[in-house]
Amino acid sequence: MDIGYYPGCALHGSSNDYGSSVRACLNALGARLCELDDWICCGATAAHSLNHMLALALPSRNLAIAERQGYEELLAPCPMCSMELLKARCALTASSDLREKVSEIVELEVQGKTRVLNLIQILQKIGLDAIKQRAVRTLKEFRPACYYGCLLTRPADTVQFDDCEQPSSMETILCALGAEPVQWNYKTECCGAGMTMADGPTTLELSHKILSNAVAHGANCMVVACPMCHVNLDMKQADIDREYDCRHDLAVYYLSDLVGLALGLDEKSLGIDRHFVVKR
Amino acid sequence: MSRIGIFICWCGENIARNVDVERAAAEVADLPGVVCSVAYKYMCSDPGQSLMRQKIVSERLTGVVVASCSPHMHLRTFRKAAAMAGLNPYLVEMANIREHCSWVHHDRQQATTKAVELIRMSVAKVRANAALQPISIPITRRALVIGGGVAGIQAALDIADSGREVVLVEREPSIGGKMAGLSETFPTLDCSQCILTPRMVDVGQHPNIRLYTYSEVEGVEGYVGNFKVTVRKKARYVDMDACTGCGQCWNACPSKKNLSEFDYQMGNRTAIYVPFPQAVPARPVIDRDACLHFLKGKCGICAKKCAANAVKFDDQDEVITEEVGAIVVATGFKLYSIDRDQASSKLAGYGEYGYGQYPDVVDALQFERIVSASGPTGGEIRRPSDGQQPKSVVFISCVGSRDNAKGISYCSKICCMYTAKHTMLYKHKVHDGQAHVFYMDIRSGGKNYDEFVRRAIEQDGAHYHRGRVSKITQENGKLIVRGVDTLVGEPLTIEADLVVLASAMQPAGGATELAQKLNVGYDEFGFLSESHPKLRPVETNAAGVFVCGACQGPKDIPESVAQASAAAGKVLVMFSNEQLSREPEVARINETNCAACFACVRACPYNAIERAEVRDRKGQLVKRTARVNPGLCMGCGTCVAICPSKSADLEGFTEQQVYAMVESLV
Amino acid sequence: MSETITRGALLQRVSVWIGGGKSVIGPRQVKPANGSGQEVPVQYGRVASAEELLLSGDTRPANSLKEFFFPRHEKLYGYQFKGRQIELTDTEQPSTEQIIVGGRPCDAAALPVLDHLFNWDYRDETFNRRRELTTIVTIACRSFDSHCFCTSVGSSPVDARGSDVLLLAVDAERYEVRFVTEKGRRLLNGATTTANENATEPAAPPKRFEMEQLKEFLAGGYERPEWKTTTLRCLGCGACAYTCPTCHCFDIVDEGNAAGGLRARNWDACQFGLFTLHASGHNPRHNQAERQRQRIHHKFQIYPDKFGETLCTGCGNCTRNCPVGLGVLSVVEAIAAAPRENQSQK
Amino acid sequence: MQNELRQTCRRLLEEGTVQVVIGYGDGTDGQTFPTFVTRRDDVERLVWNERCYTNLATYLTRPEILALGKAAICVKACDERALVVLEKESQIDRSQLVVIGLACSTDGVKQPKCEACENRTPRWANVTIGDAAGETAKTTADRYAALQAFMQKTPDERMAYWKTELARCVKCYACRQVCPLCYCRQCIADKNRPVVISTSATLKGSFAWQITRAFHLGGRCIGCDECTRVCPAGIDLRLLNLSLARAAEENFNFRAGVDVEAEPIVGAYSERDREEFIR
Amino acid sequence: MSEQQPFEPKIVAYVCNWCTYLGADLAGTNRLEYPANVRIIRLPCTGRIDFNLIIKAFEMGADAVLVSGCHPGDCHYTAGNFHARRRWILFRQLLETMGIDTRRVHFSWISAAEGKKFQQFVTEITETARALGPYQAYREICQAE
Repeated sequence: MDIGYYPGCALHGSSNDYGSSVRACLNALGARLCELDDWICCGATAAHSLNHMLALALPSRNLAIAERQGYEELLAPCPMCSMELLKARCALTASSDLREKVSEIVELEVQGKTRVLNLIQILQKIGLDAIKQRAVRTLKEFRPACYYGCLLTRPADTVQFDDCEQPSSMETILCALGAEPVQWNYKTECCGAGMTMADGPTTLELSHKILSNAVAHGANCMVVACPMCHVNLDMKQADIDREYDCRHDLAVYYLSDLVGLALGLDEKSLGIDRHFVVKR
Repeated sequence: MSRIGIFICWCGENIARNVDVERAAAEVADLPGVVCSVAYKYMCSDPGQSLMRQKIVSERLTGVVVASCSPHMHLRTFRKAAAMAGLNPYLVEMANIREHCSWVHHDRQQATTKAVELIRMSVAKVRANAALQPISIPITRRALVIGGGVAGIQAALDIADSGREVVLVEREPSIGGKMAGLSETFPTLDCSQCILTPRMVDVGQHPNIRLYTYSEVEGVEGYVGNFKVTVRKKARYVDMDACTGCGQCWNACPSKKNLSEFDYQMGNRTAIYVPFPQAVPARPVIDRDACLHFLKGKCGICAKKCAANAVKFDDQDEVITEEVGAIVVATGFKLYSIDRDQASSKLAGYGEYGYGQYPDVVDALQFERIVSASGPTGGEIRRPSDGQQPKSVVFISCVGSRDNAKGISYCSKICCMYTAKHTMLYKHKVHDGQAHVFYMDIRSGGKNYDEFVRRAIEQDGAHYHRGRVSKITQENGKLIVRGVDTLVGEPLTIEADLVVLASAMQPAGGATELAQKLNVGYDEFGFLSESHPKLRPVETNAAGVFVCGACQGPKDIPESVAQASAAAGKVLVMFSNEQLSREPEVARINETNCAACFACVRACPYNAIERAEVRDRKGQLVKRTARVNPGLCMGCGTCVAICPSKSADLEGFTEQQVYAMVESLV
Repeated sequence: MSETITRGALLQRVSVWIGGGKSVIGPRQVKPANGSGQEVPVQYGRVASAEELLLSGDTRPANSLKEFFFPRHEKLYGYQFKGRQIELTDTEQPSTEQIIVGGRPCDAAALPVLDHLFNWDYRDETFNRRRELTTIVTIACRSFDSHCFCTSVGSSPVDARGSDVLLLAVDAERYEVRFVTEKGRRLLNGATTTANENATEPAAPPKRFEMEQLKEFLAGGYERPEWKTTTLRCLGCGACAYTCPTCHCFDIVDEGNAAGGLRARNWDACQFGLFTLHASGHNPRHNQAERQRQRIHHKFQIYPDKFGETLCTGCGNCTRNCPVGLGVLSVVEAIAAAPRENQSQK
Repeated sequence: MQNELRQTCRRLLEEGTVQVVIGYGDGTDGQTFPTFVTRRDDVERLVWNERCYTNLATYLTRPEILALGKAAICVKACDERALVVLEKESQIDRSQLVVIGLACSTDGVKQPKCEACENRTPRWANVTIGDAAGETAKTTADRYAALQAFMQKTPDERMAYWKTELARCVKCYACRQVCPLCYCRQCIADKNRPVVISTSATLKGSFAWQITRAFHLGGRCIGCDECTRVCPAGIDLRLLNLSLARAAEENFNFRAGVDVEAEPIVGAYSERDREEFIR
Repeated sequence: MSEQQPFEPKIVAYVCNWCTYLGADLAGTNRLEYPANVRIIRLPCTGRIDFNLIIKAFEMGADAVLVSGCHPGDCHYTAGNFHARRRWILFRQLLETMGIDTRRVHFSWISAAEGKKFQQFVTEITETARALGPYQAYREICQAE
């Protein structure tokens, strides 16, 4: 199975561990990731606060490239990227005038035909049975708190993924591999995201609450599918511990990490060795 | 040959100032078919009318044109006058030379010319007028009331008290509706059951009321004055006539752990049960899905205990036909549930409130039962999960209501009031407890209503926070309610023991299906549509069908009762005559020419056109045709415009009349 | 030895007539093709210039010549309301001279047949006036199609009846001229030359039925099933009657408004279901078979009985214009060939 | 295919499933004409070729044909749409009718309408004979190409065009009689109290008639173009039909007879119908 | 009308009984003056107004036609104006194709409260018709024999 792959800046940069993890995990499941040629920034948080058309044009160009390269589906593991791409896709499919205008701006014909999927959707597509079949070990020792963050399920109309307030798709996958996810309360709360640069203390507070709730409900690790969440919960965990004088000691995995482990991949190839908090 | 009389009114100076009425009278005197043309100072005055009556007789007029003011003003007047002189009133037409001429055209020359043309047009029309007879429809002077809540009870009693028979259909085993389950009512805090149950008893004992409980309206045929209604009486497995309501059966029933519908699943009942002690009729019903006799084929203890031999396990549904002349719909409401699964995809549930997975998040009606002396907790305020007395209760307003994201844009109107009531009842019972209310606006218009809310805040110390709740989570047996107080401008987290949702009011289940059977319109939310929001608030566009109570829109008890009495009044007005007299200006179909495409049937806003068959004397089908039911037709003429062969025509505005008018514009 | 005229000389005469205010009528293409793929019909009509005329002798216009004598809508008189009085105004009699150039002999042959009808119990001034004002130059048909059957009704491609002049194409540029009437001779006076060339007689369509057999059938076969079986597909339109050179049924209508109006004579057609509908609602002809039977009877029995002429010239327009390929010929062929043994059955 | 058609019809008549087959028969010059086969031995009269123009659906509402008994009717994919409309308008009972679908060859029946043909194989027939590889790659633009070209003219030019064209109308009503959807028992054009449409074949009468004919087919015309084909005066009535078909498609997303589920737009409305032209 | 007099357009208005007719009544009650060219024909509802009436008006020499009724949702008969609106959408397209001057066919919603709107709109269409001149094209059609 060939899948169009849009890594976005994070998976090539600060979160290259996520990039490694996604590639390794999906490869092991027989999916080949074909990175888009000449992809550009999705616009992320910056573009839509500056210029509406820019925020539309940036992801649209990526969609145009995907269409030209003939991908019916495009994986964008970063929820910010997939949300921006989906927003653009919705706008493009709704208006032919807009399609024409945007095509002119990005200098590529764009229809908005390519479907955009997040990591969980790719795994669902591969299918639980297929994953289970290839699994070589159980994840029994993991009691993860699955954390979806603010973007994976929102805006609900645009992303149309899982239940906006009470998602459960990661749990379903992990349960199938033997893990025992915990029920907890902060699945879709905000971790602070990009505010980490502008307002450190608020981000620390938000992330602290998330970690605390996970621990309080018996989690022994956390699973995410977003590079930004990982930054705030893993990289910043030491700062949180310091600020709140506590010790969460909660390893934060990407979903692909745990699936990869079940498939028998080693921590290094999944990039787990590049995480900050090491599993006890 | 027509003999038309033209009567031109001066209207004092109103017309005569700008229209040369004498010249106009002279100019139209020679029109074909005109035998007299006179001008008079005030046509609508007694002498004016008697002039017209004299001329009708002396000139043997076959048609009259009064050129004066708007027909909306005096057409009725002049038609009545003509009728007094023995001329069919529908042979009178008016030319509006005041509002449409003298008052708006100040050039005397132009105004006079136009007046002459307007008169000529009316003369052309009246020559094609036909003598019409009012349509009379015999009526069955019995009413059907659908729904036995407070509105239905009120409507039924009002009609029955006036001496007319009423058929009251209620789908639950007892009448009483939502009000029977309420604790106390705002703004007086009088006990709901205390004021309702006597009226329920009145219904049960009224000689003019035929009560069908545990029954549903299955089909409605016919039209105003002549409805044929089929009612399905669901099998009750108890002989209503034999049963004395002694209670031996339900006291002995071994199947005891069945969730009580009346207590909104917060208490239990037996398999053979009465929903609540004051039920009317006070006769039990067997829940087939819970009864051991039906589930396992053994038991039958109730039958053994019954001294009256009233338990009938072989009872069957019964279908009854009732003939009635008017129908009052009072099917009431239900509360919006925050569940994930909703009736329509437009209505999304509230994941942030936990989709009902926390037992201590209850809705307002459940809270009513918790507070009620007859409720599952015996009136003590205890929360469902562990029976503890909640020390901190959060009330959330506008759950669903006014929330476009959840698909409901309207205000449910009563929540502000009952939420205030809830905080008071809570405080009166849990003195050391604290009530919190999250609200968007407080809407407390009504007699003594705002004072009531102020009391809740000022005397009973409820904390009102203007803002929405974003999330409810559960931690260590507490409900963590996170919201915002926009007046303070800060996020707010409250650790609550119980959360009460003031969920939106929705039409009761099945209301739209019933509306379809009755041909009554309904809005996008399923509330039934009244005929006119101001002037015909209890009528519907289906003649003879009236609405009252919350099936028409959110409303509180006094409003429901008032509307119910209004609907009953309308029914009684209808019943005050043996025949229903209707304007004859209705559509008719030329059945010989009708091609039976039935476009008119689709288009008719009143479902007044039916598919019919023409048969010969031997009963052989000759042809199919559309046919107008004059009892339902309101005379809009939409069918005429839509009929390609013009087999449909409209009395009073026939093709012949309208074309004659246009063709007079030479 | 015969008179001949060149095409050029004829067209030149036509130009002179047009220039002189005369109405020249002949076959012409009704409009340029608009690319829609729809066939562009040839119709008789008044031409604005001589070049429009199609004079090859191969054209079969979709209409007939009757409308230039008996128009589809003809005002009989006007009326105005004057107070309580009604004032009538006569219509002006036609005065424009008409010259028909390039008519088919079968179309022209219909006119003497119609003369009987318009001069029977009532002499129709307008029709006769137009007949007098009109000179007819026909061209013998050089070709025929499968719908032509003039020979079956006693006519032929060179039938000069009803024509004032009959032209026969010698080649693409010259016609042999046969003068039929003095009026015709006057019309082309000086334009013809005498030459030693005669046109070859054009081929005539084969005879499709025997008139005797047909008459026999009509006399005894009123109830025969063939009426129904051969006409089932009739849709009941007026295309046959309106393009027929001899059909002449009309309806009298009043059209007006509150000021006045006119009384007019409009074409009508016997195949319309309402043609015989009585005011009572009764319709003596219930279905298309009965209407078709009436049509054939009228043409081949009633009219001949009354006026001694067949009301059909075999032009074939009825079939050519019929939406479903029905026409006098297909009905008549079928019944004339019907087995005789059934004849006695009623 | 022709053989298969004849076999099918023979079987239907033999089994008594139907009493009459409405199909095409051979005429002179390779023309075909509507034919009605009531005896199984007459099925040899049935033909199927590229000259089978007529939309036979028009016979389904005629008393002469109804009197023959239960019918089987041959339809092309284009004609078939008429059955959908007739059923919606309660004119036929589909259960009392056997529909024999005839798939067109790639050339269709060589009529202008075949240029924009989208579907050569009938979709709702009880029996389909032949297979013409389903849909063709035609777009909305192809459908309305002729109209589009015509609408390039100015309004005055359009008016002038219709004046010349309708001057030739003799009111033979072939357009009406051939139309499968003109089934009124008495046409409004034949009424005289009041005179809605002047019965005279004058410009006034012909304008009123053709406007009425076109409008009464608005949202109903299925584009079989029979009216245009049979007009002895060669008037391109198709343009009028197309303009209303396009209006129905653009405004109500409706095409008559292409969707058996879709409710007719005549006699219906939406609260969201456009109204920018209303003041 | 003698040739020296200025051209006075003839305007036929088909209006519904419950809104626009009353709107015109209100214009009268408020003495709102407007040109005297319009001739109002009262029908129960716009749903009753057939397209043939518009053509008939032109045949009678109208230079402009107005069709007016209740605003959407206000119909006395709940839906007559919705049916009418749908017909007008189609009919306008046909007029366009026929080349009939759509500047002479006006549709409006005028409520019983909109006397002012009635006055303004009638004035406007009268002036438009005056500027366009007599509808010669349709008169020619009606006079052709």
